[in-house]
Amino acid sequence: MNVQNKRLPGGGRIDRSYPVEFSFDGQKMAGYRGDTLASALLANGATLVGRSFKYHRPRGILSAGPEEPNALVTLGTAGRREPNLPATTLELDDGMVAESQNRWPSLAFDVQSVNGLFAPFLSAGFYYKTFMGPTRRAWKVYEHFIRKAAGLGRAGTEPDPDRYVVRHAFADITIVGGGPAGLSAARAAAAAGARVTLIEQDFLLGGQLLAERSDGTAASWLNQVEAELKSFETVTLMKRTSAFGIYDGDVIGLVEQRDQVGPPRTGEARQTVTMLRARSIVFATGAIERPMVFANNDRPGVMLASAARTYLNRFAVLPGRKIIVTAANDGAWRTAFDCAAAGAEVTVADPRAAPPAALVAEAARLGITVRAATRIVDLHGGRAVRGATLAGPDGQFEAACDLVCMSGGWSPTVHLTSHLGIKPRYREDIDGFVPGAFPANRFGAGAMMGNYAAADAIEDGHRVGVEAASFCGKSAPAPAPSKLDLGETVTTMLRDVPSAQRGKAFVDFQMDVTTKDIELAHREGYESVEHLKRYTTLGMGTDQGKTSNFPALSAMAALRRSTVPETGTTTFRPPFTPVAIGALAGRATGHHFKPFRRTPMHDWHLANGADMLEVGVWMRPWFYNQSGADVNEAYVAEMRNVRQAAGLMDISTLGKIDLQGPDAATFLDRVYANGFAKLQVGRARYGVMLRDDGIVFDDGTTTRLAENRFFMTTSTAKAADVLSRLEFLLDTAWPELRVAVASVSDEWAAMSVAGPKSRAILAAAFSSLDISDEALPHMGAQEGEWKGRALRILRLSYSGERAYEIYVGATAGERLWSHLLEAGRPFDLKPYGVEALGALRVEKGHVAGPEIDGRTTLDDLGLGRMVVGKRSGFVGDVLRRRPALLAPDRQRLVGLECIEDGKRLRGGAILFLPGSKAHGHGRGRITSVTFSPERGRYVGLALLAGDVATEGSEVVAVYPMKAETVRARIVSPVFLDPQGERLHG
Amino acid sequence: MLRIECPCCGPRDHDEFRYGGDASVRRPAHDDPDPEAWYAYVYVRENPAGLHREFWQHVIGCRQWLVVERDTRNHVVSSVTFARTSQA
Amino acid sequence: MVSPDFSLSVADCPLIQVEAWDGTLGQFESSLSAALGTGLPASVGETVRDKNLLIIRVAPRRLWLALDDGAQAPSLAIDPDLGCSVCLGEGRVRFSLAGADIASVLSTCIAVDWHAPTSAPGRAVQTSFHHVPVLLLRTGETSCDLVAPRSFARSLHDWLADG
Amino acid sequence: MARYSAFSIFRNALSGQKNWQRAWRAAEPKPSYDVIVIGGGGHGLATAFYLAENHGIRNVAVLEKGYIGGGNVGRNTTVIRSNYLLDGNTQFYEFSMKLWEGMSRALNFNVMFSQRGQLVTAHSADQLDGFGHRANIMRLNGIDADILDRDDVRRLVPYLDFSDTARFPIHGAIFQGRAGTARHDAVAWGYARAADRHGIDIIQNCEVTGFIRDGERIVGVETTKGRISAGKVGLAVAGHTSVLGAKAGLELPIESHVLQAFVTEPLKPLVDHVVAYGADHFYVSQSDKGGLVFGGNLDGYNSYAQRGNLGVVREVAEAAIALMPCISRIRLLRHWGGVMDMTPDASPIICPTPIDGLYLNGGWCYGGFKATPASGWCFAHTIATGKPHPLIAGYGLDRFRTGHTLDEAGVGPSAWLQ
Ligand SMILES: Cc1cc2nc3c(=O)[nH]c(=O)nc-3n(C[C@H](O)[C@H](O)[C@H](O)COP(=O)(O)OP(=O)(O)OC[C@H]3O[C@@H](n4cnc5c(N)ncnc54)[C@H](O)[C@@H]3O)c2cc1C
Ligand SMILES: NC(=O)c1ccc[n+]([C@@H]2O[C@H](COP(=O)([O-])OP(=O)(O)OC[C@H]3O[C@@H](n4cnc5c(N)ncnc54)[C@H](O)[C@@H]3O)[C@@H](O)[C@H]2O)c1
Ligand SMILES: Cc1cc2nc3c(=O)[nH]c(=O)nc-3n(C[C@H](O)[C@H](O)[C@H](O)COP(=O)(O)O)c2cc1C
Ligand SMILES: [Zn+2]
Repeated sequence: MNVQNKRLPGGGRIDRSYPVEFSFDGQKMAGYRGDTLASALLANGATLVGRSFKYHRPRGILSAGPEEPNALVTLGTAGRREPNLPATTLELDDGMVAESQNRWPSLAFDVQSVNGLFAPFLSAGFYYKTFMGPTRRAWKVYEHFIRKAAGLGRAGTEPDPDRYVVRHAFADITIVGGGPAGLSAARAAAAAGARVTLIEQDFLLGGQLLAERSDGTAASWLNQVEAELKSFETVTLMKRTSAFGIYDGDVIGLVEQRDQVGPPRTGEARQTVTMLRARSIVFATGAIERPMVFANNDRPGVMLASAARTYLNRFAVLPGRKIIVTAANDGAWRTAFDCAAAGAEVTVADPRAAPPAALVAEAARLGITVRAATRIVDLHGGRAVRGATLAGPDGQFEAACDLVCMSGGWSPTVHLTSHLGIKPRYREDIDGFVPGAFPANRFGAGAMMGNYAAADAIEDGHRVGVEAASFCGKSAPAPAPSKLDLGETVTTMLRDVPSAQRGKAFVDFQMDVTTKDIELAHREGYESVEHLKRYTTLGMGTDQGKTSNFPALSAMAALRRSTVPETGTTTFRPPFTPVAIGALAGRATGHHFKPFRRTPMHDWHLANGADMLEVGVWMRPWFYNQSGADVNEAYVAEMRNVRQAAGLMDISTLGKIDLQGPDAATFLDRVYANGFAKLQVGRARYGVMLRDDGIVFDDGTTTRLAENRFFMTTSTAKAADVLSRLEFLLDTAWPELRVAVASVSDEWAAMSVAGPKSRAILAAAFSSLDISDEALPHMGAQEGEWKGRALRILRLSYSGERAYEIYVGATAGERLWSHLLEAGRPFDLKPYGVEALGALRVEKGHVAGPEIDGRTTLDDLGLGRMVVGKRSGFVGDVLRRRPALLAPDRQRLVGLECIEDGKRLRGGAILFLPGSKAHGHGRGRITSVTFSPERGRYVGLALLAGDVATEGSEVVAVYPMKAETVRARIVSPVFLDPQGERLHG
Repeated sequence: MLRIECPCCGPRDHDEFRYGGDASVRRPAHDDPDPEAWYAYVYVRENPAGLHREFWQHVIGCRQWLVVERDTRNHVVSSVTFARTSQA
Repeated sequence: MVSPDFSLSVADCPLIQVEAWDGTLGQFESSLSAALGTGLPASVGETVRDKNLLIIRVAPRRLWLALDDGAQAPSLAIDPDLGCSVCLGEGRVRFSLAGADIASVLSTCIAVDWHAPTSAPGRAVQTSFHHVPVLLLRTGETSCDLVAPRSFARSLHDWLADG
Repeated sequence: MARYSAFSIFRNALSGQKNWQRAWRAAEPKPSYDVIVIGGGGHGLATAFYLAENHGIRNVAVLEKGYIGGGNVGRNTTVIRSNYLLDGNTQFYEFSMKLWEGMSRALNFNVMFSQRGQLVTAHSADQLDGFGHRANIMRLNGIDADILDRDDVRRLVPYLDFSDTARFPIHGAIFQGRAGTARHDAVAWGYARAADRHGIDIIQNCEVTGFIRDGERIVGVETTKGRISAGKVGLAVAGHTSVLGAKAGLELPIESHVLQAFVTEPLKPLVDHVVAYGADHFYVSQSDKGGLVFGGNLDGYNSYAQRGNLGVVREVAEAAIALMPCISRIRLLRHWGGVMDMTPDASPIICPTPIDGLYLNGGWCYGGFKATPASGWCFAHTIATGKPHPLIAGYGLDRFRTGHTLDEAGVGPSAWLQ
């Protein structure tokens, strides 16, 4: 077990009464509750924690937040394996097992670090210039190796066993950021009477105040405000929660991490995504410190100044004993002060000629060596920094060190405010980008507006908190927050001009982009920041360039001899920090991916050996096991039984629509291609609807129940579309028609009894009803009651047999189904499934989905005759007459009969004329097939070019995927009972 | 999520609605025989980068067809009315 | 699913939908409220309870008459020149939810603000539950009913139950 | 200008990469050109290149309002396939596939065309039959295609959901081995560099704001960099076709819609093919950098905003996990949107226009990246000769009047449903 040799005896916000064990690359280490993995690693003296993307350079911990480019680790194993996690954001958990990445065989010795030697060749975009030969396919080979070398962590391939939840939430005001600005904004808004949600990604509130001494004025300010906020029950504090994106409709995407300390409660979500709809949003997201750019600035032991201070004051870790602080601004000096006070030997190298006297005096008091007009030009050391070469007024000199703290100034965190396309605005005095104009309901405060000092942030936050509240109509007086002065002097930052006379000076640490790469991109004309990004991959890593964006574009601005605002930034996109895809899906996984739709007879089907089939979201019986060993055996048996005796089919999935009103008949007359006005009460009619473009939309039957009342059925697939279409026409096109349409699809259980014995079965089942052919002829309808439930019997046939569609109130569906089977047993009534249904309709030549494919017209489907006489004025009538839709060689419906023994037809086979070469698109295709017990061979429906579709002649059906070629004869699509005697007999 | 304020149900996520496309095109009378009129109605679109009058049906709600005025550049909704009462 | 903080039960949902033609709404409403002997909810989302009948306005010209279980359906003779009615009671189920956790359970199902006046007790909200249209009836401080299509009922129940 | 090769890299490495030249010149507009191509996307740049390469027309300018490749060519999911069903589409996209196979060498720019194979899962017997039909058409047109059963799929991509909790179980798949991906930005840069070598001016930050007419004929354009006259003008502005069409007085059957794309953090190789989910809207491949690049369905309403809504982000995530459960713990790094010109039949419009001197190349919907080389080739031919190239004969503007639409999906004229 390592000792925490860098941990200070006292101070910090860690819970020393709660020691925690974890391991890193198999090595056991200790830390405390309240640590991050990063702070614990530092406490244990681990400086080398990762390898870079391209050159596999050794890397340490740069930051103390989500901007971390280097310290990425993998947690978990198997289904729980999660790569690329910044150690700086991981709340230390007892038993945590972390692995470093992108190295082999080990972090200390990584074979691919030889890439470093090839660095001269691996310049930005080198791969665009080579790997093109010797053959066209060469890239396949090179790519194999390139892919292996690229990528960072390795993901697991097993399913994720954990649970996620997506929530919907609402608030008056959402405040993003729990630093001084956000806290004081929340306090003000709550006091004003608003419902407030405060979002903080860290597991502690306080933001940069957490970098202050844990026993100082900042801490007491924090405690006081936090207590105040907890006293409002209108305030929701969400810690461990990242606002990952702002979306249209003022929807904020939040992802919340489960409290990582302590074991998960069973069934508890690992992460929760919240879709928060807020009336007003306050952004208080702070600022991210910029690195400085000099040779070998990526060595382990180089850290952002504010991060070092955070490790010292928040985590009681002093990451170095011999420290160089280099910065072009006042803020970073406070790191030097605190480190010196903690006992480190500190040198400050400030490029400015004359740093403020007050700072110099304080430094002297603390025994800090101050070097003005001095900057670092190079660093030494491999896996840990050992020393620096500095350049000062009197030339270059060397200095030993084990930690370098740098600050190139700050970049306001304007990611979220840019998500909705509002371009950030350059603010000269802070040399940084702040949010562009806000819409009336959004506000910004504190460092993210460029108002860096805590005192200003607090004042700022209070002001916008009040404004946001009054925007939401809440304006109770809000007392001013107590003051906090950290004695910060925030001077204008002196731009850090990237310099790299020798060695590699990194701008994007993770993507290994150096100043040389930027120069090359510029030289080759990739000088737009967007080209720079795409050519060098700058800012495209897991950190999305949070630290590299500004240094890079200021470097490019310098090369272009233009200004930073002219050069501009790249586009900020969600998510602000990466989000697990599982969290976005929440519980809509596995069976819950899409809801199931079940018919009233569903359980019966399962209990009686049905093999079920997904049809859209519906579950339908495909076939019944007792009918045969497999589907092919079963469907033929079920077909035979329908033709010889009778079958029972669950057709509850049909779309069902109730139409009523004085103008219902007129309406139907317009929406169907065939007429309905003259349909008699008590009769049903098959109808076809067209789209406005004249293509067939859907078919079904509609029954006239009364003068002003109709009952329409649609195909299962189109049910919702048809209803919406009817409503559309009534609401927008013909509002004068007095018609009401309502879906009754769920209202009715529907089943069809088909077969020669169907009437006898109905007679037995409904002794009280008269279902004689006189009372209920073909296409007739009857209404009645069964066991107190409404009952409708329509005499319709899809199979070509005498058949009845029986509709009963859904709650009685399963009872009636069983009752019919009971009554039908003497007549061999057996259930049949979707496969047999399809086969029966093919034998009868009825078109369905495969023929109504969204490209066929009435005439193509042989239904042209439905439009009798000079009928017009129905939907689609005009455009269906377009020349291409009337062309004589259009493919139209024919029947095909296999004329080669032992062979079969297949749907999807392409049709050619005998003797013609099987090439191209053929003259048509087979759409549906079945084995026909009637004909004793395979028959099928096909769409075949009209100019060759003459009955009696032959075609060749080619199916290359099975190397099949079979001859077929063109026949009438109606293979069974063309006169329709069975319907009556 | 766009938020669309249904005149009778209040503001809702747009996935409660079904999109119906450009509402500025005029549907010819049901018995208008002119192919050009139907061609224009079915196919020709102004497709403005800016204010767009469009149909939405509150299909998982009151089922009313609505006319929404929305800026296609930033999705700001400026008006929502019932299709029945709004004259296109 | 039953826990001290959340309970869920399912029942049938007798229901009649009535609708007026565009232009005849006024007459339709007066004759309907006469027939029912009660006032009607003025706007969509409002409800009126009369004994064992709950009247809900689900669209400008559309009302649902929901009957408590076992209650006798009112006899409506609607003038075909004013409007029409259709029975929807077979095709819907009614989930009854109650308990202190109800708001947080619902937040994982529907995008409705539990604290908004439009979903206060006595109000009705039609919304989407996992892509399925449901009607939320706010029955109390920590209770509500969800009226859902029967064919989806089991899926939605499973979703609620393992919430 | 120096050729790119391993040797040139070596030589430049020794000279500290100091001697590379610009990939294309920073050109400013001349007063007049033989041909002006509007739009510095894949299609516009390819068109310019083939105008010079195939037709010897070198006095050409490409005008780009932003930076080249900043449009859809720079934000698409890069799937390249030639598995089209309908006569006209099949041949066109296969011609494009053949051009892709030679592109890197033709341009002397490695566009990293990676023929890793694409598969689309089938979730019912009927769907698999449909794929059979498609595969038959492909084979009969000399295009490679295979039909896989459930076990084949499992062998190829074992990480998909083969469990019994899969909502839509996998029955099989259709597979095209020659399909794959390419490095999108490189396509734009490669064509730009190759066109530039022919002396073609590529002019960035130059937005076309109007057209100059001489009577009925279009003889030039107004731009943010002034008036430029031209013998012929080719329009290749993808999502903005309607905006410029309106300025020219074209009536167009086009709506602009946004499609989102997504990328995860960089990972070691996990997804070796292009995999598409046949039961819903999701498809994925892995970039050479290691990110899983994926996409889903349109946002579903007219949009000129290059961003999408959160609802679709969630739907795509749900579909992703339904197909490959292991993606659940992988983290989304970034997502964005692109504005596309959707047509009523989801097929492109590429033809001479009723307006003299104006040529149209648009309506590529979400499928135009794979078409880039063939589109440029055929559009260049059309501009040069004034007559449509035979391969695009079916892509005329008049087809909606006549009814000769090419609707692969068969969903009808609602653009947002395509
Ligand atoms: C998210 C997404 C995923 C996609 N996935 C795929 C896929 O996997 N496979 C596939 O084949 N296709 C895909 N596509 C479609 C494909 O990207 C496009 O069809 C194709 O890129 C369009 O051609 P283009 O490259 O010329 O368009 P663009 O790159 O958009 O070029 C048009 C150019 O015109 C410029 N422009 C516009 N207006 C003006 C003006 N007034 N003046 C000057 N210049 C102007 C634009 O700035 C732009 O640069 C996808 C599209 C999107 C959005
Ligand atoms: N003296 C200087 O030069 C200087 C410069 C910069 C900052 N500062 C310090 O910075 C502080 C400014 O206060 P402030 O409140 O404006 O900034 P802050 O950095 O203190 O607070 C911002 C908070 O927002 C959180 N956050 C950011 N993005 C988030 C997201 N997407 N989701 C959830 N949480 C997110 C961060 O975790 C952080 O806690 C002061 O303490 C000041 O001392 C000083
Ligand atoms: C195929 C492909 C792969 C991408 N990979 C990454 C990536 O690894 N990291 C990243 O930050 N962005 C990646 N992007 C997204 C781009 O950063 C950028 O968002 C996209 O090109 C749209 O441009 P815009 O965001 O500037 O509008 C990728 C884009 C595409 C098309
Ligand atoms: Zn509504």
